Amino acid sequence: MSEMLRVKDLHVYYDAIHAIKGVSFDVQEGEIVTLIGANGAGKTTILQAISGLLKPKEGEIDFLGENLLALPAHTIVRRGVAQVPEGRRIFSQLTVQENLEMGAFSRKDTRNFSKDYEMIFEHLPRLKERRKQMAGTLSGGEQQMLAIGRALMSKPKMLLLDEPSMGLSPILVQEIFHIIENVNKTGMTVLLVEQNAKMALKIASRAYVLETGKIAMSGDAGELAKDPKVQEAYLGG
Amino acid sequence: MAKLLETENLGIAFGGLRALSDVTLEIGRGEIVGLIGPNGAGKTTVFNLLTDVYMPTEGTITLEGKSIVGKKTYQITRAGIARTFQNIRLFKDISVIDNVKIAMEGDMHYSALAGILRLPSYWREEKAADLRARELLRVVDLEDFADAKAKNLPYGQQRKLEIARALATQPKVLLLDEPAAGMNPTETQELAEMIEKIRKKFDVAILLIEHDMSFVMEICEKLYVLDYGMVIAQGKPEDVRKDPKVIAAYLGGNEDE
Amino acid sequence: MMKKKGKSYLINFALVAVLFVVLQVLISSGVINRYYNGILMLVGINVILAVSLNLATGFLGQLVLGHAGFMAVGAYTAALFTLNSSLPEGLALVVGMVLGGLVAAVFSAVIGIPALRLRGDYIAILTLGFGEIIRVLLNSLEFTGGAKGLNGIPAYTTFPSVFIVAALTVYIIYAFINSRHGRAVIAIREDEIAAESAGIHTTYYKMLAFILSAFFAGVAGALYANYIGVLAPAKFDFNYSVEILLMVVMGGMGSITGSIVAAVVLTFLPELLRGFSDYRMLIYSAILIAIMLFKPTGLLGQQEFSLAGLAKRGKRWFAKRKKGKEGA
Amino acid sequence: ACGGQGGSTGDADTIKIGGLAPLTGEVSQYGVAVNNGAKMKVEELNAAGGINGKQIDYVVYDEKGDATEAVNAYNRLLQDDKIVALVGDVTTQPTQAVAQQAAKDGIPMITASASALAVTTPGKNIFRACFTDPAQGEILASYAYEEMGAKTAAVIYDNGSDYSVGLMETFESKAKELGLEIVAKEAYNTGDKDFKAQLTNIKAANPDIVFIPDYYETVALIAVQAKDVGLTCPKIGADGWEGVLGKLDASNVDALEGCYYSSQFTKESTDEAMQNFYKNYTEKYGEEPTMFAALGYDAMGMMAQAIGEAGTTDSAEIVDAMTNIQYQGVTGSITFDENRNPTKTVFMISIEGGEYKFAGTYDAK
Amino acid sequence: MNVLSQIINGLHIGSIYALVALGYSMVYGIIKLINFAHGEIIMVGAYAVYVMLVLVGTPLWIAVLVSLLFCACMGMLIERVAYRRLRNKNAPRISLLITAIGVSIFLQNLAQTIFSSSGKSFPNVMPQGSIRLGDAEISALTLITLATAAVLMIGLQLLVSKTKMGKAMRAVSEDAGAAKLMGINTNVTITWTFAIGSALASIAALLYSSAYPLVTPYMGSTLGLKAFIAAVLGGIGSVPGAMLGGFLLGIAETLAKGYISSVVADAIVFGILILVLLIRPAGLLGRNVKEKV
Ligand SMILES: Nc1ncnc2c1ncn2[C@@H]1O[C@H](COP(=O)(O)OP(=O)(O)OP(=O)(O)O)[C@@H](O)[C@H]1O
Ligand SMILES: Nc1ncnc2c1ncn2[C@@H]1O[C@H](COP(=O)(O)OP(=O)(O)OP(=O)(O)O)[C@@H](O)[C@H]1O
Ligand SMILES: [Mg+2]
Ligand SMILES: [Mg+2]
Repeated sequence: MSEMLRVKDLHVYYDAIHAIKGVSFDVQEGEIVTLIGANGAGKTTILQAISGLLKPKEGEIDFLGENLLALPAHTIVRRGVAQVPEGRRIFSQLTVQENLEMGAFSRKDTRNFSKDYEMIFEHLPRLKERRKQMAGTLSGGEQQMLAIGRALMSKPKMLLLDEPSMGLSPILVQEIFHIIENVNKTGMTVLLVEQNAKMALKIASRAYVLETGKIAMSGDAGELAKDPKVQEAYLGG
Repeated sequence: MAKLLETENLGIAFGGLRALSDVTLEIGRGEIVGLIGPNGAGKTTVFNLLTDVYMPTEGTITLEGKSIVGKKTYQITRAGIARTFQNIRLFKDISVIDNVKIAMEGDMHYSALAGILRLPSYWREEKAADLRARELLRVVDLEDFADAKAKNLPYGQQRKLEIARALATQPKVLLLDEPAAGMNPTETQELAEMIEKIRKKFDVAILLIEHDMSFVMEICEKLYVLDYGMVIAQGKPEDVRKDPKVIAAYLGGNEDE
Repeated sequence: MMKKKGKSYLINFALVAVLFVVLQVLISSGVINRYYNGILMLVGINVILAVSLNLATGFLGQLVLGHAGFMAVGAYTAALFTLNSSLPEGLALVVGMVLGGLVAAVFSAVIGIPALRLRGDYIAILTLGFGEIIRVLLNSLEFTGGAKGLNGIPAYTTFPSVFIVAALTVYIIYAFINSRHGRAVIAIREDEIAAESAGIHTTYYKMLAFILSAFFAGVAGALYANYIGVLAPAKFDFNYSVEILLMVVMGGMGSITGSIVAAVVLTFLPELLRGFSDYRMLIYSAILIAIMLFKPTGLLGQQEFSLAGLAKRGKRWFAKRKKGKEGA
Repeated sequence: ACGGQGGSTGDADTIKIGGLAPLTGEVSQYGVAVNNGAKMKVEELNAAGGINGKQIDYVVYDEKGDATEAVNAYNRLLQDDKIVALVGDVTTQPTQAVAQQAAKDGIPMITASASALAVTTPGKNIFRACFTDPAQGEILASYAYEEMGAKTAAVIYDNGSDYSVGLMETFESKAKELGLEIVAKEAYNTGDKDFKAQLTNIKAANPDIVFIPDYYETVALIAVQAKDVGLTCPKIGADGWEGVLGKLDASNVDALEGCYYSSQFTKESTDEAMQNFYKNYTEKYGEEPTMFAALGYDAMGMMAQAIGEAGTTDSAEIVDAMTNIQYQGVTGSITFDENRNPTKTVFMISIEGGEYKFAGTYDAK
Repeated sequence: MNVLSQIINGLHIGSIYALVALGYSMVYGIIKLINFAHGEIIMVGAYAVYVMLVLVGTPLWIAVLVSLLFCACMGMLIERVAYRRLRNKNAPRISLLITAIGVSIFLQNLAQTIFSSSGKSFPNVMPQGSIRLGDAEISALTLITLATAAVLMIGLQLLVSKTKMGKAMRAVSEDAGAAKLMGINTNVTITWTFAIGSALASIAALLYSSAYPLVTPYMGSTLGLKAFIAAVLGGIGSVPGAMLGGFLLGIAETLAKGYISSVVADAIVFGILILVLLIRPAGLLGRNVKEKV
């Protein structure tokens, strides 16, 4: 099992606000790593930094030995890092179908698209029903599914998910986590940011706990799930 | 409990798509009612109909016996229905406290002229508004952020601010669209307590949409379950959650609470 | 905290009064000659235009590209009135301004009712179109002198009248913005749907702000007509509307003091560049671009320049220096 | 000393004459032409020893064709540069605004080209070098009728220009008087580029001639579009046409073949001052002089001569000298009538084979 | 007959409006900027052709090619210098509007300092002659103008709807951040949009100057404004919309001049625009998406 992503001593600022204060962690190939933390801890900020949407002030981000900080966002995607962003960010004026096509933008092998659509519709039948609908008029949950489907369309080596279960019905939450586990089984590495710490810790192999821009705890997901501090703070007692 | 807000055979279609059909709800004074259902079932649409964002294609909505169908959104708000949004809609670039004050429009009365001339009525009402706004921020414990710009609050805080803003309109019914979304269980716990507190303090009825079952089960006295735009179950939470239709459509099998 | 506000009103009033007296003395003593006096009057007129447009564009958040049209309406109204009235100077000017403002307000209502139902840039287009229509009509109407326009308009506008009106305008709009009405207007700018559901009658407040803005454009027009003495429709074309918008954005959308600063700068700039004769517009535009590139949100952003604020900054600065000394 | 390095107070041995013109902006082609003419005159005079031994210091400011700027610039000329006389402005609006100020100040002022009648009315100190409209309109109407044998005529004019409207009106009234029938009358707005609609209507009326009372650039555009819609009858115009061939590419000059216009000067004229002007101007500025250039040249000439005759820089005296001036300029021999408008003789010019031809002097019958 | 001839006149100027409108539409579509400098690109294009044909004396096709490339580069340059910096700082849209205006003033005055303000006469390079149509005539120039506009419009429509580039444009116009996450190079996409729009403008410049053969520093401003109105009329952001808007505007204008009054023609045109917007707030072909709450 080789290293896929390494983040070292990361510092991110929003103008004056020091949002990320020296975070370091790593993700090994093929594992699911989850990043949990309270509102405003800095989870989204870290994912955005990895995807190149934010430029950190200090630190290193290496993906398969390559320094991502040197690359613009669109190249990072081509290297195989896809993200399901917080708040979905789907293209609301395009149809569901077109959104999925967008996900495959960086791919050359147009032949295999139809096959992948089927795979996605299998997991997310709702999308099939709404194929031709303006994405903007989808329900919150439908939009979330679309965002995930779109990210999968780029066939990434590594998938970053920012609170994928947000706003989903319990049945779908389970479904989404199944999907995550499945794609992971197909060999895709996953970095999962979640508020639903319980589920996240269940499917993840390792976890990092983020508090106000710093890593507070880290280790085997199962262990952390038992840790009283974690239970107290993130699992609702 | 006396009925406060009622809908009867409410329905709407978007083009070909039937989003809702004969939805009949009842919310009594001071009740906390949950509206749950699969994604895309039509829950937010119900809110949008209640607040005139969309016009119902059929059915009636009455608040304290008076129909509010066809009233403008702001009139409905003043009549006593306030809401929060599933994707947060704050006044991003202005201070937290002004976000709340803006919603006090309904019970401030000094004229534009009085405002410009800074007549006593201006000072009096502004002072009152300021006090009340800070009071409300305290309730949702945001008083320390009073002068921060709304957009710089973290997600969770922004949701609370939306609640405070809704309360500022002095509603009889408060509609909350997924208030706990994006919060972790501990934060959700606090939110539950906050909502209880709000209900008591302002004695408002609350109709809330939420996917976090533990949260819903804990605070709701009554549940409506929507699926494909229709009410498939209603009643006490403990009954509803045992309803096979609900389990099949919404909760799923190995739901581990 | 309210009381403190009350005091700051007095301080600002006093300062404005002092400024007025000083300028007045300099003028009457000839230190400020007719050339600069003339420019000062234009500054005043532009301040009124910029601040009033800021209300519609900066605070209400509706891009208005027809402000010159409303100004034209006010200008012609006042011109026709003063040309035909037998009232004494001062009174005639005042009545002219009020009439000009009111007629402009009526026009703005006519276009506002339909226009403000639209969203975003379409309002810009509509106001643009309306401004052009006004111009073309002035061009073709008999009593406005057609393309020849009007001339021999009595020169009633004086520095004191401009200064006082400008000061009043600024105060009124400032006071308006810092009242419940102003908050409602800003809320609409931030998020119209949320504003509605916060109980704000958005249509009403849009109209209110829009009409108020046009009213002062009309007043400015009246002052202008009685300053320059001639009017022709060509003056009030789209480019002039843009010039006013320029002041608003350059000063900072939603910053009244910003508009004032920008009005001063942009009125003096072309005059300062006279030395460059043919190149001046080239340089002017280059400066314009540079300012926007390096200060995208305008000179003052959304901030207001306040003496209190200045004092605070001053204190901080001194504090820093103290530390520096102690350090040394 | 052109280009406004103002401030330098007129010292004893130079005479400061101010200039106002749109050197930038939509109407700058007129302003630049006038200014070129005036500048050239100043240089010639200074080379010849100036006015009574004093050099002329010509300070000109750009006003973008905007009344507001014109007044600012005027105030500056008066207050900072301390000019003794003003040659300007160029277009009607700014000129009127300035004239109203100048009338109060009593400073001698002459506009080269502002043709609206009202321009000179504010004060006895305000003069103009160009024709006011009536004269030429009548001349052209009768020329069309008598000389070109036209029975029907059409007019296309700029509704926004006093020059154009004035000519149109006088042409029309004279035509009535002569029995020359006006079969079509089409207007357009200042700055319009597309005249096809109007010309199509005119074509439908099928007139013997078309009267186009406007300036050379617009005339060039109208001529080409007339050709495009197949309106081939001869066209006539006034002094504004001067320089029109320069605005037509060789491939387009046929559009004006067989057309006539009245002018105040022509390079065909034997007058040697005229010849020199034409030659020097073309050398100096690389394009043939237009009416505006000639008028700028003469306006400056007249002002200089008046100052010379007054023998002082006192405003009142210069104004007197100007009022009774006898000036021999490139735009003819000029005297002022009681409204301080010039009276001159008119040449007719014809366009044949892409060349101007002198068609003799002409007076309305 | 008159009516038909007038309509033909209208189509002629209309198709020029349409070509220019496309440029506005594309740029607005992608960065929501009313690119007031676009009109000046036409002016630049006209001068470019003039210089090549008259001063240098190249054959037409070279002149056109040069002007095409020059305008495209000019467009990209403007985007790079005047807009990108602001976009990346995600400055308020209106400040881009102002720089656009600044750029347009700058170009006008630059042209004036280089070529002087007196108009340059544009050579007659289009084939002569005309064909009869009933009892009206269509000149060759009109036909060429119409055809060119139509072809370019169709081409552009295909580009936007079918090609990857086109899809990228639509994605960027919606949410540049998300577009990056799809692997789209937003800067390149936007630069291309400007290049294409400006290239179209240079074609428009050639056709315009052939019909109105006088090149001046300010020729772009009114033409630009009219074309922009056309874009809005048809539904800004929509390619066929720009075309439709252009034709309608041209015809309305010509008929107003021909049969009502050329003095108030503009007022009539703007009146129509206002009416259309009130009935169809997003323009004739624009789609008016109500945001989901
Ligand atoms: N655009 C911004 N401007 C200023 N501050 C910001 C901005 N975005 C985020 N922040 C601040 O940075 C910190 C981290 O924000 P971030 O969104 O990464 O937290 P998070 O862990 O994703 O929270 P959540 O669970 O609510 O998504 C917060 O304090 C937030 O207020
Ligand atoms: N404006 C609209 N146009 C077309 N379809 C719409 C529109 N608004 C909502 N819909 C459809 O109506 C259905 C109900 O939407 P709604 O947002 O009410 O779902 P919801 O119950 O809130 O789901 P979630 O829990 O995921 O938010 C969805 O299928 C959605 O696609
Ligand atoms: Mg987040
Ligand atoms: Mg919902």
